[in-house]
Amino acid sequence: MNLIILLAIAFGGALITYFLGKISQKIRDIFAVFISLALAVIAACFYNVSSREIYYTGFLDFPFVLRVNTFSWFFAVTIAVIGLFSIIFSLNYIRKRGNTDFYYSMMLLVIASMIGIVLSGDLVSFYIFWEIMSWSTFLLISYNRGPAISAGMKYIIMSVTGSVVMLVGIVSLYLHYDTLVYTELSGLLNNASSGYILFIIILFFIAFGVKNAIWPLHVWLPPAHSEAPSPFSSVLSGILIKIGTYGIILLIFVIIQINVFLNLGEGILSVRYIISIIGVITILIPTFIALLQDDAKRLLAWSTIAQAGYIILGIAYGTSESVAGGMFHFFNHAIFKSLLFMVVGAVEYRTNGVRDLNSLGGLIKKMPVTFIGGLIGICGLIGVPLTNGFVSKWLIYKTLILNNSPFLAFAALLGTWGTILYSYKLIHNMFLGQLPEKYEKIKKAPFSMQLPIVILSLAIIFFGIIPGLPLHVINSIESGFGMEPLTINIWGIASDTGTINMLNIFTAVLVIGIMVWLIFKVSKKSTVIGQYDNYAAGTTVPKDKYNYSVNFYDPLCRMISPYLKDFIDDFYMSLARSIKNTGNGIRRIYTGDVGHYVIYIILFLALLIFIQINWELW
Amino acid sequence: MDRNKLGKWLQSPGKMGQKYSLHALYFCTGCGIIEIPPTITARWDAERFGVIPVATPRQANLFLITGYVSVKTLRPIIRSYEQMPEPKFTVGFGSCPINGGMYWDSYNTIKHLDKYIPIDGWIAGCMPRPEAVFVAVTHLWTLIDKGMADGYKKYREDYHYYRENQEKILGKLEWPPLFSSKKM
Amino acid sequence: MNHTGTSLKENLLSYFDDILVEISDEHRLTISCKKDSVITILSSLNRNGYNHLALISCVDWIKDNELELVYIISAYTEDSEKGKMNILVKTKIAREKPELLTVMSIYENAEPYERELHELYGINFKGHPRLIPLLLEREYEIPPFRKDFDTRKYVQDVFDKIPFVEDKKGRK
Amino acid sequence: MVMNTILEIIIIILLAAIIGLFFLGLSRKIMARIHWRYGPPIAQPVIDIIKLFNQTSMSHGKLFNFGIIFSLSGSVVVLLFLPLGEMCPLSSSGGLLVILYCMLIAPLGLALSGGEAANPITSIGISRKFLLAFGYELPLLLILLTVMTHFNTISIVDIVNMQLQTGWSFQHLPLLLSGIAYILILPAILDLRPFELIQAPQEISSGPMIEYGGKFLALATIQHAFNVFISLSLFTNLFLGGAENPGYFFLKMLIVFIILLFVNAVTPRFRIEQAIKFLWRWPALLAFAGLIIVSVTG
Amino acid sequence: MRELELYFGPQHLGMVGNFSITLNVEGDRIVKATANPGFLHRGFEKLMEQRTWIQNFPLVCRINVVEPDHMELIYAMAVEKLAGIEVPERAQFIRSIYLELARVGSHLFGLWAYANMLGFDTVANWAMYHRDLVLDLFEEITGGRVYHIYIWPGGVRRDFPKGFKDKIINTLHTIGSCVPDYDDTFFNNRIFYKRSKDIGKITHEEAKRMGAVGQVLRATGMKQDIRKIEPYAAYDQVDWEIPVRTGGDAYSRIWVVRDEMIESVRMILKLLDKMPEGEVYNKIPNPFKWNIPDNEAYVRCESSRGELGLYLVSNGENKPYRAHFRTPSYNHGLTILEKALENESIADVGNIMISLYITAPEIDR
Repeated sequence: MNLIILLAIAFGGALITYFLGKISQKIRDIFAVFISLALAVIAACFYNVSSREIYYTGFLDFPFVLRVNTFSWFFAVTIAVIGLFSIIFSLNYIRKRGNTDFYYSMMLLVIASMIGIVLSGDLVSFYIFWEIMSWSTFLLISYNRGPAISAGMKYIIMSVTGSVVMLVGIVSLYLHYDTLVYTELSGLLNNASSGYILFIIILFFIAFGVKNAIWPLHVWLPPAHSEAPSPFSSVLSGILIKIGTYGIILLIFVIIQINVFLNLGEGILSVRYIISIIGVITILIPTFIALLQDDAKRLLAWSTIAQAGYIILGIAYGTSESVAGGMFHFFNHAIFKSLLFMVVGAVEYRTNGVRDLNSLGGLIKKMPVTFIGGLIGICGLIGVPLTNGFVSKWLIYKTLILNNSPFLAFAALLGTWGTILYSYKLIHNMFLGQLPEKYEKIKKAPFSMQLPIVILSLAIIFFGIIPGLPLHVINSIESGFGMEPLTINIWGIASDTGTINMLNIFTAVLVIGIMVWLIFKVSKKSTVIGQYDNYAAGTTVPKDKYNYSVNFYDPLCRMISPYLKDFIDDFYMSLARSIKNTGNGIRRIYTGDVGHYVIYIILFLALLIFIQINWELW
Repeated sequence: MDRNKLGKWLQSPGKMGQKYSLHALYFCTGCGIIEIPPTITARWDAERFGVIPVATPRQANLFLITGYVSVKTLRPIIRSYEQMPEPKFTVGFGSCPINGGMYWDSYNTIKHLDKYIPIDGWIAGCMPRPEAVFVAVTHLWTLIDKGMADGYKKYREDYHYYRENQEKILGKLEWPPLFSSKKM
Repeated sequence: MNHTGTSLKENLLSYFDDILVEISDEHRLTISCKKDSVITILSSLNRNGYNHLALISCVDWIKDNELELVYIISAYTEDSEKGKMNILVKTKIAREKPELLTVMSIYENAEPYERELHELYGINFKGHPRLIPLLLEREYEIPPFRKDFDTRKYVQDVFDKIPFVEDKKGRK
Repeated sequence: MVMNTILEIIIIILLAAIIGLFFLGLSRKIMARIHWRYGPPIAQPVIDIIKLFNQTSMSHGKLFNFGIIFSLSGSVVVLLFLPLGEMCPLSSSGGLLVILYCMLIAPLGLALSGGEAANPITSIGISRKFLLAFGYELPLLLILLTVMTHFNTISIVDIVNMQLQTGWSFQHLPLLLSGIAYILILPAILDLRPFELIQAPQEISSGPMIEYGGKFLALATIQHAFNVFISLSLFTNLFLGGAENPGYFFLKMLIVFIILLFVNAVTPRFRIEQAIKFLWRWPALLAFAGLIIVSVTG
Repeated sequence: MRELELYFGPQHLGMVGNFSITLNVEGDRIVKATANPGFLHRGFEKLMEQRTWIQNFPLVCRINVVEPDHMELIYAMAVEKLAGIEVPERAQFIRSIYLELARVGSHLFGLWAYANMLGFDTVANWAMYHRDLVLDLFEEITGGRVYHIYIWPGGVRRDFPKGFKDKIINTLHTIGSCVPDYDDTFFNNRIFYKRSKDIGKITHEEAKRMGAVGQVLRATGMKQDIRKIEPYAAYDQVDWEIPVRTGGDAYSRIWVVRDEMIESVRMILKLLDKMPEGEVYNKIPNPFKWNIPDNEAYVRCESSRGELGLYLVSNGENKPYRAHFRTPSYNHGLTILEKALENESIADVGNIMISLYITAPEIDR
């Protein structure tokens, strides 16, 4: 199988979908699912294949290189699978909206461009796919119109700023080394001065940081995630922002090489520490802000930023365990965050667009499968043992502690406890508590929504009990980067500094759970009662009014909210305003009168002559 | 007091448990509540008999109806009683729930509490002393032992009649019947 | 007879002409007035420093077919003479469809008293924000505190008629 | 080998249940004596549990049942990670970090179960529970990190073994600070005054327990007993040298518990925000100082 | 946005008395509180119209179960006023001593309730124990622990038994010697301060506007006490002080209660010293044929909660024509409570309610 064929299917499928939609909706739906399924299958076939294909385009002598190895395979498969599930999820979700052809083709285009990014072998093709992805994402974010357009604008402005900065970096690299192919670059950069490497890192880091929503470049993310259609939110949060992660890994491990990276700077001021600290800040602040959110998707959006912080922390810290943890967390986060967005989307679908956490409640009785999905999702998010999030976080913490960085570990752990607070709030306010009367007749989510939810929740448990499978892949990626591999087995990690064995824990939980359940079962049977037979100090339970969800963590929020104003966002907005004002000022120069322009030109020539006479610059 | 006899515990743990762990629902239905704090605090200390007040009906198995019951109080009493898990025991405290007592001609107190919920025992007097609570508790032990504290069974059997009486006083009750009565 | 009481009496009589003021007891001043002038009298008392409404009571004079409302006013003061004064402002209204203006604008704490009288005597206080039941659960045909409401007969009719569950079972 | 492990597991669970329930009974007795009362028999919690199992109960749904089972089994699993002398059946499965995470399961289970009960007071109780947990986790994380950094291991068995060689953790200055901080937050973990605001019967009528009756309450009581054992045993293992012999181990736990009871007797309960402020001030400050000293001295 | 309606009472462990407050809550702040009384309504005043003057004594003391003695006193005073009966000097002293003992007992009950509300079991147990000691004294003179029916028109039912004076002094010394313990563990406790400071705050102006009396008023800085303004019994015979605080919050109210309790103990000791010898009882007419002339009376006294008044009307028959009690809890519980609860935390509902010293039966009657 050829890589170019894969890309051709991806891009061609996107295009054909649009035109198929003009013929029949049904055929288009089936075709979209088929294309994404094909992508997932084909991508999976590249396992353990390592190839590199060079196509000459004849354009400015830049080679167009596609390559696949375990690293890009890992990302490509994740992208294709999550893309498949969100396409399936879209089937019902998007049906009643307008402009569905456009939606599907854009969705496939985003997936195709992401696959293109991870398969590209040089920075030019990387940049081209990157721009396709940015713009198609922009179109999808603003799909819902209304507030979505401003969210999309925010996204695209930041994204374009990022890619321009990246372009500067790419041009600079090309000027220095005359090549943009990864494999050639990596050897050359070894000998560069550390100042130049730092310059490159900063340039690229801004671009990838915008995409990965690293604090303080995160401001586009909350509105974009909450305003985008839910299936796309799960793509956005699950994989799209992880393209930024891909870029960072590419930068640190492929282009620059890990040993060069680790030796940049000394002690607490080394680049690795600074990026780790930025990662920790990215964990902490968004976690607390997520606590204050009342919109389910916005809460998840802030949570996405916080989880991205773990990934950055793991990758930037640079030990083989932490990098494994970071990459594993990327994988896990793709699963549980897209699951959670799908859960919210299913609720949103059934309640006609309600995602305000203060007005839902009690839906567990009506949508049990969705609830279980949500429950497993938040367990993964928190990192409860036996879910996949646990192992990745454990790896990061362990290496932080044993390498004497307890404060980083502390901040990361504290973020987890914040995660418990907001994720319980999410699940409680949507599914638990009293069911409002107006939702008495609600139906459970349709099959096309339940299927991805069920599969993804099973995946969370599966990879939680058998973390060895993805860790094995990650191990081979790491050895490809020239790092020391971990000692892993199928059930966990066995090293002399600390072992983890999920099988033991799983067996213990299972056996003890069954024992307790038996005790529960043997003792007197309990009668099942409804939600109105409830303690209300002796009075009857008032309908609709007996539910605690507004300001769930009021005492804490009162304490912390004064410190958590989103000042970064305010900063950007004031920056935007001042740029607009400057623009207005500049526009005043262009009066439209030819006479004025003549004066400008004469003044400019006079200035040039004046400079020439005085300093003789040219 | 046969609390320390292991043999009895092995023979009928349920009964013994109910005897020595009477959790009283804390509900100030009337002026009798004034003698409950002395009963549970330092002077008399009901906890040595395993009697402690609890906050919600779900955790309680003893309902001390302390004093007269006005029409407005009857509703929460019925609600709380029905929410208690079985086996549950009720004790009327003071003369007023027995036959109206001092308020026999008041238009707003119900006179005979046992018309509305079953009562397992009475403590007469106005006000009964805290010692009387202990006498009642020890007497209740005997009743439990002999299987005569069966108010909750009666309530289950004759729920239809009780509900009818309750609705005569309180009008239509908001909650659905606790047991589906077969004898309707 | 104390000085404060007599001076207050003179003061009131000079302002209002259709009222009857008598000093019944030491420190007890009784003012009888028409139902329309209650508000003005009370507000003038309030201005004079008698700012504590102790009680609003009602007596059912069934023989005269009248309800008598009694507002008992005293003063928050550390002046001992004034503090001793208790002023009873009385007014009579008809028993059928009794109506009166609320005095909540003058004394804020009149709210529960008026609610209670509305419930127990059936007096309608105009301008009261929430004349909802305060104490009672059941509806009574005659407001229960009126003299023609016979509680003993009511008890016989309602509570005594409810059968014991054992009796009922026996009969069936 | 396997038989040995199974035997160990059974012994640990039984021992923890007995000690935990004994502590619950003892606390009632000692509190009674401080109140100038005679107090219930020490076995009163057991009597209560026997009664509760013989009562009917009301359930609000499947999650209501599942939550309580989940919670209790979570507590029991934590027990298997804690070394009790030589016995530590799951010592090889992750160490202190796993204990930290497994301790999450119990409150999460209760929270899920309570959430299904559709009672706002339960939700308020859960909200308080999580907030208080957030309050004490901050110092607790610092304390555990101090210990782990000091001994440079994440395995609790190693920590206990090293203490056998170098003496109790309490003897080293940074760990002394953390130990004091741990004692300050222990009442919050054990739901004792001044932090007894999760159930707070006079405020929110026993909070998350509000809809529990019969076997639910019995399982919740047993879970609480395990929780008492776990928290005390963790403290003893980390700071008081663990268990060189079961008798000493029990004695150490008892002494700590009685100190806590005395504090319990002479303080009213905090409001939740005051509790968080307190926990984030003194214990966190002490623990922070400890962590700084440890990380500076290496 | 979903509203939340919570119920504090009637069946609630923090509720002292059968009373209910409906709370509209947002987060853990109370937006609006509505008092819902009436669970204890027995129609006392209606029942009194059907019983003779003397038969009413057992009835009136049941209006307020925490402190029945002031109810007896106010009814006796009203009857004395209507019928023109004099009370002997010694009886006045005995009444004062008896009422002050009742006040100590009632304040100890309040302390129990407040300590219990804050979860302070130890102090609660001690306070209840000490109240029992006071009740023992009552039991010795009257034969009843809670309801005594000791005060009678024309005096008191019987004189103090022999050696009773020493017993009173003994008991008071026992209680008084524990005051430092109470101070150390409770009143000077930092957490008590934190829990009650600035909670349920009422300014002086608001208190006046909404008819506050008793501790609630005195905690806002006003020295108002019926015992001083319009002395009854023997309160003008001895010197005593009115304890006042200026905070207007729960903290000040509880401290006023504490100071008042200590002042009462001092007052009892002074009264015991000054007590004259003599009759304790003036004869009244045959109770079965006792018609009181056509008249009306409004009398008031200072109960342990504040101003207690009785408006009593007679139409010349052997029964009262109309009786209406002005009870201190009425305005505290129905007007001030709703105001004081606004914008407070749900953790402080019981705290505020008990610090306002509300007893439900007084409201409902």
